[in-house]
Amino acid sequence: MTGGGFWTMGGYAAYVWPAYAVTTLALIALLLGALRGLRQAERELATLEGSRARRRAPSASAAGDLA
Amino acid sequence: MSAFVAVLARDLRLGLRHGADLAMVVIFFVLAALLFPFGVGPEANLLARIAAGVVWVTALLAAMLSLDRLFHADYEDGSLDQLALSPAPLAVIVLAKATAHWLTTGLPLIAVAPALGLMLRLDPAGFAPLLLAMLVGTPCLSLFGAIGAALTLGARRGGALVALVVLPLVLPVLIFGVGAVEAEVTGLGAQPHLLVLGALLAAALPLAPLAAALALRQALESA
Amino acid sequence: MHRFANPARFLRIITAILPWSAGASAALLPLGLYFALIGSPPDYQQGDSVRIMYVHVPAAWMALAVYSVMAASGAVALVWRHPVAELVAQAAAPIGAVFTAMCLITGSLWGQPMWGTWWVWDARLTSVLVLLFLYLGYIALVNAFDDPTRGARAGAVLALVGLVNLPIIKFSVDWWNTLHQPASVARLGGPSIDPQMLLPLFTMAGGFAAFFVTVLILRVRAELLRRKLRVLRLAQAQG
Amino acid sequence: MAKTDLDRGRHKLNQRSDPRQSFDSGSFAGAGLACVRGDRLLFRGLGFVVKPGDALVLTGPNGSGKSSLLRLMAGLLAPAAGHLTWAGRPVEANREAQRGRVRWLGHLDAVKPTLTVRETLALHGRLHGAGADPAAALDDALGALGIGALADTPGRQLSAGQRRRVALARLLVAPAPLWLLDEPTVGLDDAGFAAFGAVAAAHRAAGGAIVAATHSDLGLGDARRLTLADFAPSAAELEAAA
Repeated sequence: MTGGGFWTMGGYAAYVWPAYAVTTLALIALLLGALRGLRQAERELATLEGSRARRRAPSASAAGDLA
Repeated sequence: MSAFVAVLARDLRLGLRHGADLAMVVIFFVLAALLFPFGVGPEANLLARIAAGVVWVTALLAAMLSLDRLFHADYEDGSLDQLALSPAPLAVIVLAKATAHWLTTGLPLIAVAPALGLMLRLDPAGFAPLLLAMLVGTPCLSLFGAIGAALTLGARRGGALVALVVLPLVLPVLIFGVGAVEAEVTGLGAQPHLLVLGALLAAALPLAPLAAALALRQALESA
Repeated sequence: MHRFANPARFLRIITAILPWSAGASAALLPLGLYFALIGSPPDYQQGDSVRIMYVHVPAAWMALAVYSVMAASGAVALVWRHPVAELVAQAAAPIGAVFTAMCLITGSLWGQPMWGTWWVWDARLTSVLVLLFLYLGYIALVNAFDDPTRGARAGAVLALVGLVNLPIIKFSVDWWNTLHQPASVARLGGPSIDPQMLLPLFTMAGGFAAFFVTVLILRVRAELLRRKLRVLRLAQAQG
Repeated sequence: MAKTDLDRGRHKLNQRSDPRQSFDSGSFAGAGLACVRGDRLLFRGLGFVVKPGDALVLTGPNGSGKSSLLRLMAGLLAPAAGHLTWAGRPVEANREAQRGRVRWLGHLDAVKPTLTVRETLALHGRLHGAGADPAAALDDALGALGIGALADTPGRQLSAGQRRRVALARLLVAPAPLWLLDEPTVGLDDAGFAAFGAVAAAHRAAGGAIVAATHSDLGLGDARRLTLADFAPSAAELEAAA
């Protein structure tokens, strides 16, 4: 650390902190975006498979036939 | 070889019968270039400095504008199926179509470029290298354009997409095309730039048709 | 998932990698931040502004590395017609674009105190800018088709063409830059990298790479699920 | 007028289908073929054999993959599984030779508005290397389809049925043993339908083969049928594939 210490970044605070903020925000956005896409796909798949299971349940013989 | 000639002749004939389309590309080229004096002011020194760049950039945009035609009509009316099923390699047919594209758009652009150079007060020493560079550089635009046009066949937003895909790839043509003129005007000689453009063309001539043929096969697979 | 390629094995592999890559990013990124912001000394010329380098340079490395991953997957997809490879390229592109934009923004934030201007047509910044447009063109192309498999396959060709062209673009931008070098700008970089700077640089680069792998795996898994969803919906519609 | 054209064409065709002109071709076969469009499995386990002189008619409801199977046979589409053979040899071994053996009639006519009928067909002849006398072959083809009078008419002035006849004439300009036809008679009037029947019969008599996708009767007489619905995957299979 020179001069002004950690938060002032030796007078370059106005550049260093935004650079790190942009980086951090971009990484977080990437991670959250990926997680949200995954969750959404998992949820839709679960709904679809749930509805299929309900449709199949009454006709067990047909399901056995297909399996 | 005969397939190359046959497709070239047919595309030239088609191009000439749609003469209005060709004229439109040239008019766009002239109009876009002549907007610059209105944008930056008619001061002779300033115009002379940017003349080569303006001619090249607007030529690039005009070429992008005309790429839509390259495969799209043939794709829509089933002709592309017939061409792809001819015994000749698809890359040869792509090369023929790119050649026809250059003859019907690149060449007219080169023909009017000197007039634009005059109006933009291009240094007299710059005319020869500008024309030479365009002669070698615009075929590269047609070849790279063929890849872009083939890739975007059947896409939802064709026109702007081709430009977005192709323009970054043809940046070197622009740089060396303008560089040739600047180097000649400043007394350094245009030759190195022209040689690089020639090398680009030599590499694109065999490779671009192969890539475009690959893209065309994909487009036909999902037709 | 069709074309009779079974993604199950691929899915097993990436699921096994995921905890390691996630763990590595969770360890390396904070460590890199510590080294970059606290654990390393300021540069004798640039002062504390040199700390921007520790995110700027690894982001530039990632911008190139991700594009290479994309092009390699594109090549695999074209040669072996393996749909999972297309999918990897497709999932990597937005991550690469973010790293590229990150590199440009941090570069601009570094340029202002160093060069006195937010943007310089410096050879490196300019080629990264072109790279960003290559990414954007790829993403636009992949998403421009109603049939997602067509988009992915077109993307594979474009990534490959872009990779072949990348050295030519770099070379031409360098040449252009030497012709147009603005005299007033002080040059950065060069051989003056202190060994003390390498530690934060490499830790951060490692963290970025691990983070890329983690997000890539998550995105690929989501895309695989989406394809499965489409197939199941079609199966339902037909059955 | 059309009638005399038709007769003249038939006469010429008969002349041309002497043994010298006949195709000494092997049979075209496919085995274990599967086709995927987008994310959708259209058919699997499909096999067929087409011998010289055969006609195979593909039937099935919309979306069952008739056109896709034709595109697959033509080589415009790669099969997801299975393989195609010509005279026992896989077609991938020599794609260019295979393209030379196939004539394609898609559901689009590939007729340019600004090119005349003659120009359109001449290009096709040159691409496929039409025989010793391309001009005569072209006139024969036009005559056979009853459009001799339209030779110098630009495509934009043609009716839908006339354009279809031009597309059919393409099959004759440069002879090849295998015709792949997608709904060949759509838009044809009675005379056109009869002309198609005549050229198809002549083609088969010369040892050529025809595969056609259709919803209507093509008048191909003893044609065999391939019902694509038989090869459609069950819902359970589709789900298993996911």
